[in-house]
Formats: sequence, C-alpha cells, structure tokens
Amino acid sequence: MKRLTSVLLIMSLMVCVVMLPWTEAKGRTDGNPNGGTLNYGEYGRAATLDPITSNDMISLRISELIFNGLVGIDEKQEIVPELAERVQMSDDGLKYTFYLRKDVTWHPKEGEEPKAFTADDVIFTYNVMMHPKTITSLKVRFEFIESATKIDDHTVEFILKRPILNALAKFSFKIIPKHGPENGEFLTREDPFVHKPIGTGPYILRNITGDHEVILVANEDYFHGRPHIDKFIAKPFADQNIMSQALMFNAIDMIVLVNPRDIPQIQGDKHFVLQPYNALSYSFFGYNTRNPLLADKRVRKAITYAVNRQEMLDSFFQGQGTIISGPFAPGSWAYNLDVQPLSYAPEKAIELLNEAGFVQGGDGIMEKDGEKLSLTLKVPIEKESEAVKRVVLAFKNYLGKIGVDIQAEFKEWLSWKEDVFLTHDFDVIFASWVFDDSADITSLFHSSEIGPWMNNFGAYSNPEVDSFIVESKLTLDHEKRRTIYRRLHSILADECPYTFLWTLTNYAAYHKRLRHVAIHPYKFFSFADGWYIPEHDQQ
Amino acid sequence: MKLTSVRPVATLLSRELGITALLLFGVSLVVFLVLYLSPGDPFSLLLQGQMATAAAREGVREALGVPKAWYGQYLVWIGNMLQGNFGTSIRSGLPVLNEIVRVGINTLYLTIGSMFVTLLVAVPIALSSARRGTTALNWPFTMFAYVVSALPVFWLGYIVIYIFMHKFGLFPILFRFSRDQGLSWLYFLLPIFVLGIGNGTISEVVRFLREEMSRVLAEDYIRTARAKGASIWAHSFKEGFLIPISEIIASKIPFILGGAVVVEQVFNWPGMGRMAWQAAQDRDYPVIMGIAIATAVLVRLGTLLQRVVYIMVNPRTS
Amino acid sequence: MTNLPILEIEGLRTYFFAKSKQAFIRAVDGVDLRINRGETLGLVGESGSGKSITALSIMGLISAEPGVISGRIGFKTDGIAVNLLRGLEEYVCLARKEGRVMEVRKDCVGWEKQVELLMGTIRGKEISVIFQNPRSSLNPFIPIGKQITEAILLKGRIKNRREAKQRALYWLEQVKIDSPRLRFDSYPYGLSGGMCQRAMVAMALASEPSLLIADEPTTGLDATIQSKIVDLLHELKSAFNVTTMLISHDIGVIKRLSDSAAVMYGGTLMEYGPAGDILRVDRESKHPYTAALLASIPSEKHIKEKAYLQAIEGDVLDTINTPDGCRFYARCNRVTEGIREKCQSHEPALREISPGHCVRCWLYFN
Amino acid sequence: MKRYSQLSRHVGAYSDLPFWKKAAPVELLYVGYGLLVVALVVVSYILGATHLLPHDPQEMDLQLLMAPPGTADHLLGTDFVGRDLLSRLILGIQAYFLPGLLAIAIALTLGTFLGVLAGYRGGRIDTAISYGANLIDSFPRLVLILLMVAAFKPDIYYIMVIVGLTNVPVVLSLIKGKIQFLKERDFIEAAIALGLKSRVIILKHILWYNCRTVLIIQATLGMAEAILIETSLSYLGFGVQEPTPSWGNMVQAGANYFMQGKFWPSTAPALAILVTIMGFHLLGDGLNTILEGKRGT
Repeated sequence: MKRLTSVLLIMSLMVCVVMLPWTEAKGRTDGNPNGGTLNYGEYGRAATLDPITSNDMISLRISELIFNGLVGIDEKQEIVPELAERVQMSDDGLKYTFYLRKDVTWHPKEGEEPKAFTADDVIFTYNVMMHPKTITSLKVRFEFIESATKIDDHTVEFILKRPILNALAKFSFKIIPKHGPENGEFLTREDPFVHKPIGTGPYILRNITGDHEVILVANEDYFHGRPHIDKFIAKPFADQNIMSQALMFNAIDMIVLVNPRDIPQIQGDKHFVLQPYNALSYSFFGYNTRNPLLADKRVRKAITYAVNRQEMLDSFFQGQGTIISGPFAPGSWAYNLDVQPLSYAPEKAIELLNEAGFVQGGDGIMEKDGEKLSLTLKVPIEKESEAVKRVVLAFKNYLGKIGVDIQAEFKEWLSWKEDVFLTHDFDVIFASWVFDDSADITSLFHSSEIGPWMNNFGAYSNPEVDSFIVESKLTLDHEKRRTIYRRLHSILADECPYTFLWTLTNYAAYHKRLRHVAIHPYKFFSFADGWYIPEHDQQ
Repeated sequence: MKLTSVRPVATLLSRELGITALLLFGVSLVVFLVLYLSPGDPFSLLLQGQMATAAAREGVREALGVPKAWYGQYLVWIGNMLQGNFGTSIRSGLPVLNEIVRVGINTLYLTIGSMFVTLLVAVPIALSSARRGTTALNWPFTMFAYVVSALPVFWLGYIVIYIFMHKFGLFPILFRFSRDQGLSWLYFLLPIFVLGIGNGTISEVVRFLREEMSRVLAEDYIRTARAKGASIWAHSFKEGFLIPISEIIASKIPFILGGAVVVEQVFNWPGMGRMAWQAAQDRDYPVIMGIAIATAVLVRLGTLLQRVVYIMVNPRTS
Repeated sequence: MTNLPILEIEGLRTYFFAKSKQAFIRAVDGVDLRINRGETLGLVGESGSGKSITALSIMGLISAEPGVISGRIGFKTDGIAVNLLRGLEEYVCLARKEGRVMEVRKDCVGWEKQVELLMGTIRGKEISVIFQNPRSSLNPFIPIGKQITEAILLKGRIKNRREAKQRALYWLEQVKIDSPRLRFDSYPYGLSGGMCQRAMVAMALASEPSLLIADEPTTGLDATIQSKIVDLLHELKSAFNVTTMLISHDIGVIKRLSDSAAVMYGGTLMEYGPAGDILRVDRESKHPYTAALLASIPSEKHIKEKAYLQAIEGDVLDTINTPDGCRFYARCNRVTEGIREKCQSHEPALREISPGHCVRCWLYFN
Repeated sequence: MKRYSQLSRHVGAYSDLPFWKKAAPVELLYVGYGLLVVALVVVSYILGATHLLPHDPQEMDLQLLMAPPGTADHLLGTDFVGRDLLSRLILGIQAYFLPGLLAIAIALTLGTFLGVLAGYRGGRIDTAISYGANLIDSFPRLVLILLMVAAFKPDIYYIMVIVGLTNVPVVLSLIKGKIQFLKERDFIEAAIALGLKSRVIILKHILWYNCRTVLIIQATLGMAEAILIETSLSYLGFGVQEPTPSWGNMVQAGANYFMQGKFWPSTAPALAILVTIMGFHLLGDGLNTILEGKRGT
C-alpha cells in the first residue's frame, strides 16, 4: 500500500551521515568461487521489469538485480555509495550534490557497444519519473525535490523544497539509461524497455521464456566486480503448495517468501536453510468509527482485550513474530517499549462493555438499548491464504466469547478496497500496513486524511493526535520527534483506533549449497552479488 | 456424397461466419458491461504501492487518454478491434493479441488433448454397453467413469502430482525444470490426463453416447444390415457415433475451458485460463475482452465442426 | 422342381418374457415347416400371429432381450447343413419361484456370439430378407447403390468393387428402377416407397441367395405400388426361380406368388399345404380359420353375388395365456356339439387330410 | 407334436438360475443408492437443526489444529482452525442443496420454456432463441462467474444463478430436439388432428410423456455439477466462504496440507463429494432406465 524502506535503515542513518566521505567500495576480492545457477520461485509473475512503472514485489526484487541507485545500503544496513562516489549536502539540508562514479557502464544493448553511465542518465530518470504521462507510484515520494540539475558529466545536484529527515535514503531510487526507453520523455508500460530493461546492476536480463521465466546472467564488468553466481532464474508459480514442493524436490533452489504452513516441513529437511527477515509490515483490525457503536473507545478497547494475540501468533505462525502495541516497527526509534500490548483478558473486556452500557442479551449477544453489538468484518479474498482466514475466524471466535457478534464477509480484492476506502461500508477490517520510512503515520490517523481513497478509512479523528502529528512534522530535531512519537504511540495504544496485532518474521528458504546469503528485508536481492555456490555443488 | 455435400457446407460456412460475427459482438458487449458493473478500477493497479487518491486515478486516465464513460471505452476498444488491434494489457503493457496467441496455443493443447482423453475413456464404455447392455466386463469401467467424473479436478491434480513426485520422483520433469527431454512429454501428458479425466463430463458423455447408439441400434435399417451380414458398426457409425461425438465435442468445450482455469494453476501451465484469471482480478479489460473473444471463437469452432459433420453426414440436409 | 427341403423347421418356439407380467409371450409356439428347393411358401395370417417372428427367428434376429428360442431350424443346401438354433439355449437361464418363472437372464454376449457363429455363413450369403416398410429398412445415410454393392461384396463371389457396382446396376435394372445410374447415388429419403422397396428387393436378390425371405413385402405401400411390386416379384420368381418364403397377411399376394401355403394363428400353424388347395374359396375341407380369412377378402364370387364380406368375430389370440384347447376355439363358428369339449380341452394336432395337406382341427379327426 | 420341443409351455428344458444370480436388477440398486444419498441430505438437515452433531461446527480449538483422525472425540480430526471435521462434513451438503436446486430450477424452467417455444413454434423465434443459446455457450464461464462474484459478493446463490443460466442451452437443445423428433414422426400433427389443445399437447404429451426422463436426468446432473463448480471455485478462493462449511472449501483448505502427506482433511470431504455425485448420477441413470423401460447401465 505505502512505499517503504527499512526502519532499521533510518536508525543507522543517524550514524552514517556523519561518516562522509565514504570508504571506497571494495571489489569482489573475497575469493569466493564463481559459477552455478540459482533458480528461485515466485508466487505470481512480474508485470514489468523496470524500476519506474513496476510496483509489485516480484518486479521490485528483479529490478534490484538489474539496476543501481545513487546510494544503496550494505549488509549492516548502512548507506553506502553505489552509482555515486560521494555526496555533499549543504548545511541547510536543501542541496544534495552527488559525484558519480566514472567506471560504470550500462549493460550492452544487443548489437551496440556498452554505453558509459553519466549524469544525463540521472537527470533523465528524474524527469521521466516526474513526467505527468509517466504513471508510477514513485512520484509522491519525490515531490520533496525541487529540481535536479547536471553540473558536469559526473556531477548532479538536487535542490529540495524543504529539508527533510533521512533524505539521503530516498536517493536509493534506481537509475535507468537515457538510451533505454524508446520514448525520450516519459515511460509507459507499453514501452519495450519495461520488458527488456538494461541497467548497471550485477545481473543482465537475458530473456523471458514462454513460461514467463525471467533469466538473468552475471554482468562480467559490474563495477563492484563480477557477481559469483552465473545465472539467476525467476520461475513463476500459480500454486504455493506446488512451489514449496518444487523446493523440496530440488526443482528450484530458493523461495523468497515461505508460506507459514510450510515452515515445519522445510525445517524438518536438513538440505534447506530457513532464513528469517523482517516483514516490515504489521497486521491489525481496523475499526470504522463512523459506526456509533465503535465510536466508543471502550468498545474498541474491549475487543482488543478479548483477542488472544499470543495464542494466534503461536498456533498460526509458529510464534514467528512480535506482538505490537502501536503503528511502529518494534525496535525502531519510534517504537515506545514502555507501552505494553494489552493482555488477553476477556473479563476486563466484558467489564468495559458493561461500563459502556452494554448488557448480555438473551441470545448471549451484548446489546445497548435494544441495539445488538453485531459487526461486519470485511476481509479480502486471497487464493489459498489460509493465514488470513485463520486469524479472522479466530477473531470471530474470541469475540463470540464476550458476546460480540462478528459477521465475517469475504470479498473480492478490488471490491473490498472500494468498500473500505470509497464507500466506507464496513465495521471492522483485517489488513496490514507496511511501515512507512520516517515512520510517518499522518495519512493513517490524521483527521485531514478522512475521505474517499484516503488512508484514514476508519475516520479516526482526535485533535490531540492531530496536533502531535503536525508538530512532529515541523521539527527536524530527532530527539524531539522521538519523544512526540513515543507520546503518539501510547495515545494510539490506549485509543485503539486499530487493534494492533503483530509484525511477522518472514522466511526465505534455500538449498544449503547457496552460501553467504544476506537478504535485504524488502528489496531482498540487494546483496545477491555476494552470494556464491561452492564448485562441488555447481554441477 | 462428397459432391452433394460441398455446396451446403459452403453455404453453411458463409452463414456461420455472419452469426459468429454477431455473437462475438454480443459477447464482447456483455462482458464489457459486466466488467463495468463490477467494482474496481482497472487502472488502480498501475498505482498499486500507494493509496491513490481520486485525483491521481483521474490523472491516470488523462495520461493514458482513456475516455471516461464506459461506452466511450467500449467504442474505442471495438473500433481498434475491428482493425485487428486488441490493444495492450494494462498490467504488462504487452499487445494482447500476441499474448493470447502465445498462451492460447498451450490452452488449445490442453483442451483438445483432454477432450481426446475424455472420449478415449468414455467411448469404448458407451459403445460396449450400447451394443451389449450391462455386462460383467463393461460395468466396472462404467462405474470407474462415474467415479472419476465425480472427483474435484484440482484434488485429482494434487493426487497425481503427489504420486508422481513421491513414488517416481519425477517432479522436475513435471514442471519442465528438467533438461531431460526424454521424459518431458510427461509434462504435457499429466495435465491433459487430469483435465480429461477430471472435467466431470465423462459420465455425461458415456450416457449420451450410449443412449444415442442404442437408439440407432434399434433402428430397422440396422436389422437389415444384420440380415445382410454386414457390419453393424459400419452401418450405425454415422448416426450413432459421428453425429453424437461431434455434438459432445461442441457442447463440452466451454466446460473444459473452465476446467483449464483450475488445472493450469495446479500444473503451472502457461495457458489462457491462468491469464484470464489474473486479468479478471486486475480488471485488465483489454485482456479479458481478448480472451472472451478467443474463447467465443473456440466455442464457435466447436459448433461449426458439429454443423459441418452433421451436414456432411446427413443427406437430408443437402 | 426337386423335392429336396432347403429349410426344415421343427417345433420352433420363440417366447419373449414380459417382466411386468412375469409371463412368457408365446410369439411363435410350435411351428413345423419345410420349404423345398425352388418352391415359394406363403405364410399367411393375421398380424400378430407370429409370421414375422418366425422369419426373424430363422435369421437369428431375435435380439429383443430376453427372447428365448427353441426347436430346430435345419438349413440345407449343397455344401451346408446346419441347425440354425444350435446351442442357443445354453445362454439362457430362468429364475423361478414356486414353478413360476420370475425372471429370464440371457447372456447376450454369448448368445450373440453363438448366433454370429451360426449365421456367419448364412446371412446375406444363403438367406436374404426383404423387410416391410422399406423406407426405414434402408440405411438413410448410405446411397442405395452402395448398399446393394455392399450386399454383393459381402456375398463374396465378386471381389472387385467396379465389377460389384456393375452388378448392382444390373440388379437395379432387373427390379425396373428407371435410370439406375442416376438412382445409384441417391439416398432412400429421396426415393418413393415403391422405389425403396424395389431397391430392397434388388439388394436381397443381389446376393443371389438360396433362400429369400420376403417379410410383408407389400405392406406400407399404396395399392397401385403394391400390385406393381407383386408383379415384379412374380416376374423375378419366374426369371430366377429363387426359393422364397413369402410372409404376408394379404391372401391375394400369397395366392399370386406361392406354390404352397401355411396359415398361422396364435403362433402356430393351422393349415399347411399346396397354395391352390388351401386358398381356393369354394373348397370345403379346410380349417375354419382359413375359411374365415378367405371370407374376409373380396373375390369374384363376392362380386358376382354381391355378398357381404364377413369379418372374423372376436380378437386375435392372447399369446400370454394360450388356452389348453384349440387356439381358435374362442372365435370358431363351426364347432359342433360332438367335439366341443375336445376343442376346449385339447389342442388338435396337424392332420394330413389329403396328400401334402394338413389341418389342425378336431373336425377332421373322425 | 411336442416331439422336438425343449421349450414346453412351462419352459421346462431351460436350466434354472443359481440362487446368487437372482438379484434385483442393477437399476433398482442405482435408484436405491441415489435415494439413500438424498436421505443422507435430509439427515444432515435434521442433525443440523437439532444440534445433534458431535461438535459445534464453528467451535475452534487453537491448540488442536489439523489433528489427525481418531484424535480424542474428533473422529475425523480437526481442520486448519481446529474445528471438528466430522460435524462440518455432515453440514457440508447444505451449502449446495438449496442453491443446487435453484440452479436446476432455473435451467429446467427456462430451458424447457424456450425449448418448447423454439421447437413448437420454430421459425424466427427458434433462430432468435438459438442465437441466445449460442451467446451463452460462448462465454468463458469461470471468468464470468468471478466478475459477477466481484460485482455482487461471493454468495453461492449468485454463483448458482449463473450456473443455472449457463445450463439453459443444454436443456433447451434437449427439449427442442425431442420436439423436432416428434414432429418428424408426425406425432404433433396427429395430436392436433385429434383436436387436442396445444396446451395439452405440450404439457401432457410432449413434456410429460416424452421429456420427463430427460428432465429428471438433467436435474440430477445439475446437482452434481453445482457441487463440482463450487469445488473448483473454492480452489480459486471464490466458493462458499468461511465460516459456512462446504465440501468445496473443506477440500481446498485440506488440500493445502496434501503435499505434506496430510491427506485426511481433504480426502474426507472429497469422498463425500464423490459419494454424493455418484448418487445423483446413478439415480438419474436408474430412473432413466426404469421409466424408459430400457436396459443399460
């Protein structure tokens, strides 16, 4: 839903901004062997492969292999140079000057000499991104940039509209070549470039097969040095069960996201490694405060009390996750550890309901002056995602125990979206947000965000929260901001506009012959050029 | 017979073409309407990854130069279609026609193949029980046919896959991951087999063919044939076999296409069914329309086949 | 004309089991017949008297399930001598409860196999049939020429197709179909009933059978056509002198075509002998049923004397529970007191009252 | 005279059936089986209504997910949220029965009506109707269903309406065929000549005497098809939705564990489907044979 980068990244930012200029990035001198092929399974297919028009996770992962940004992050989650050697920012934080590497060349276009990477490409990318005819979800992220100008062939200068925190991280957007797209001004999905993109990254797109397999080969003259593994092949699957079997039977070597139900089976097999990484998203039950019953904070809180989150986490997700009490990533600077998640306490829940004027009706359902406490819970249908079904059913079950009647209504994805964000025809929804970088929660809880196709679908408005949010946006002082967020956190935890559930631990599974596998929580393949397969396993 | 039946076939073809054109128009219109009625904006998928505001959504339409009113869109679409341009997929931006042709071939394999399997199973059973009535020989087979046509197709698929993996360890081949060409035919065979067995029509086919055949076998002219010592098969072939079979093929194509949607997902088969499903979820209307047209054409071809056979065979019509 | 029998039927019984009534329908109930070479036997009787079933039994076309046949049908030409019912009854079982037959099980596969085995060399080679209503009896999907050619090829004398076609055309001429070449390729639906019947005849004769069974060849055609067909058959008879078993309810036809005649009633023979003797109206010594039959058709006598035709009183025999006595008793108008309860209690045997002329009636047992 | 006869009046010579072959004709068994299945449906309703089920089909035990069969007081084990499989299995049929009937009703009534119209009147009406039928046949069913489901909501009744509609052409052509057959045999002219009202001819002589078997078979098939379609949709996620138990969504949920060697949660409902569909098919067959007085499987 919302664009994101790692929240951990934001923390490390505080440190590394001071560390300029960076140490020169080292080449592939680790002496690990080259060769071998990596087949990895994806659930679904990439729509497009360029970094601008594409907006699904699968394409995002692939473009991570093909392209580079001006800056990147290393395995220690620190900002490191990629296409830029170094960056200079003005003291007012409005001017960013990037000095580009001179040794970077684009992947060869068939029948052409590989072109060198220059400032023009950066400007081109920025312009294309911002062109009205280019449809991309990136636009909103870069509206803070005033202008981009080329100083010389290897120097680019960005002027910001206003100083913002961790701006540098945002310059990790991928650069596309000026000579890439056929159209010189904007990029649409009909441009051939989106299906055979060329980049500067460690892997070159060779072709897409009839079965929609994306085949990538090592870029011999990658400026960080040739990646170890010769070939990456992304295989699309339409059935997760089959995909996990494909792994178990060595038809593929890696699954980027393992379905929780398959974790035990894979754990049981010595040939495979399960590698956890942060899901960077959290699940919640969101309430529609337009419904007078739910406008009452006590009811929302009662529901939160009535739900046994730990039990669900344990029996549905093998306990792989953390229960949260607020809209921030646990462990991030914004997360307030003093606020404990509400414990599972049905009796408290009932107390609260009584307090709110509800009494047990004849049929065991709570009612307040004749009105039953019966809510419709709308859930989007996802093929074979029983995780969602499980949570929803359990929720219904828990609330039944305290006399709240839940009518679970599963709806097809797009019509669910309209119900929730356009017509607001729901009482409760089950959904997940991915964390916003800079942990900005404006769009979720600020009263100005109430309306069609706005993120504050529950029409939650609380002047106190509003004012805190505004205040936090104005300040640039990190500590100040931190305290404000801790405040916000505790308010929201108490007000329960959502029942915050958990942030899960994702698992990638791969055959143990893959070595030195480091995973970026979100882009996944950021460090893939360091992965390798020992000779004896390369067959 | 050849001579007598060429002319009527020609006239038939010309007439069918007209009808088909009409039907295609109807199909496209209805599908488009349904699309329009179903909630969800096809272009919202371009903005996925952010919560697109109403304004942003309009912006997209502006950018793509899409008419606002649905009939506008439809007219544009059909205008292009008549020039043989089916537009490009909203999701992938690829030209719809090529895509459909590419995956359509696979689905065609699947459909025709499994139709063949279905007949292969059903026909002998039907004929033997039409000729001889229930016998100790054909009864078990009949029951078998009934059982398999009562199985949920995807479950059958799972079973087959499971068996082939765990018993024969053939997984890589099943999914074309093996470079071993020697066994790759299995990849084609299994889905066809599963869909052919599990499309739930076998019992129907058996019943229909059996009834038709036994009706024909009771005809006077068959008695004459027997009195002549001629082969009953040869004499009952046209009315008792050819015509019913062509009818079955024509009428079952839509069913099997439906089954393909499921089987293609289970077997990871790059076909039209999967494409259709994806497109329907994205409301990717150029693709959906394209597929609707393609299926309609396929079905019409089936009907056409039936009519042609009927006319070729049946002297009364010439 | 030699007197060698080509077909000898002895005690032929063809029963059909009616599940609903749990009883046998005795379609044919003890028929003894012999046809000599070159002669034409006319089998006459009301509809439902078992004429056609007899013919079907001979051809082994009793497919109706469960049909039960017994007796003996000896077929004999130079070279072949078989009992066309050999071993059939092994394929039938009866389920009884206190003596009553509850169900009949027929191993159709075995039965069919056996029949094929027996008839393989007979059907279309030795015996061929002309069925009634030619329209439905000819394959509507195959041109008549083809069907005739097929018959010729099946006979096996002629192997080569072109020859066979020539032969077929020849036969089409023989049966007086005008412009045979044209008709050769036309389908039954395109031809008149008469045409079809001619084609049928051509097909039957084309295989040059040693015995021809014509089952109601004129039924379902209008009068003028009927007579034309009869003429045709007559000519063919004199031309080719085929041994024929002619089945018809039309005494006129029988009279015209047959040398000897058999009168059937209720599944068995009532009278059997030279056609001349039996079918002459004025002759006295004959079975009451025959007499009644004759009385029911117009003849010169009637026309001269402007006499009324007499219909036969009563209904055709109920073949499920046939009486112990004479089958015709119920309708007989010549029962004398002397023989009444014999008629009631015992069925008379066929008795030869003059050389070659047998009658099944107590009147002639004195 | 009876010299040669083996087949005497009381059919002496023919050997008797051995007792074990004196079974009822197979058709009766079919019908019996079919009726048994129908009876089971009724039983399911009774049990559902009287809460005589072993467990509350909605009651979950999160500590006991995917329990194998024979686990303490869960005869068939539990499903992916720890609900008792047996109880849900028993209720499963109810997801289909009434909706299935709806689909059948639509298909039969519309199909018959249009069929009679086309067959009896013929001419322009006929052509128009057959175009309509072709139109329906030409749609990609499942995709249409998905869009409909999206447009309204994934409710089995909506789905069944569509299924019913897509089956109209089948019934239609059957009825039409019958009528044309009768016309060829000059049956209808005869009836008219007898001075029968066309209402009588159609209802009594055409539909009742000549089409009832076809219709019955179509009905039984319709029920079977309803079940199978819902199952396919369940696999795609658009069948009967939780928490309502349906065999389709049970098989789907269970099948997720099939590859891990846990067969029971999908096998039980799959077998239920199998048994039921067989029941309806055989019921149709048996009735067909008995009503038409034909032999055959």
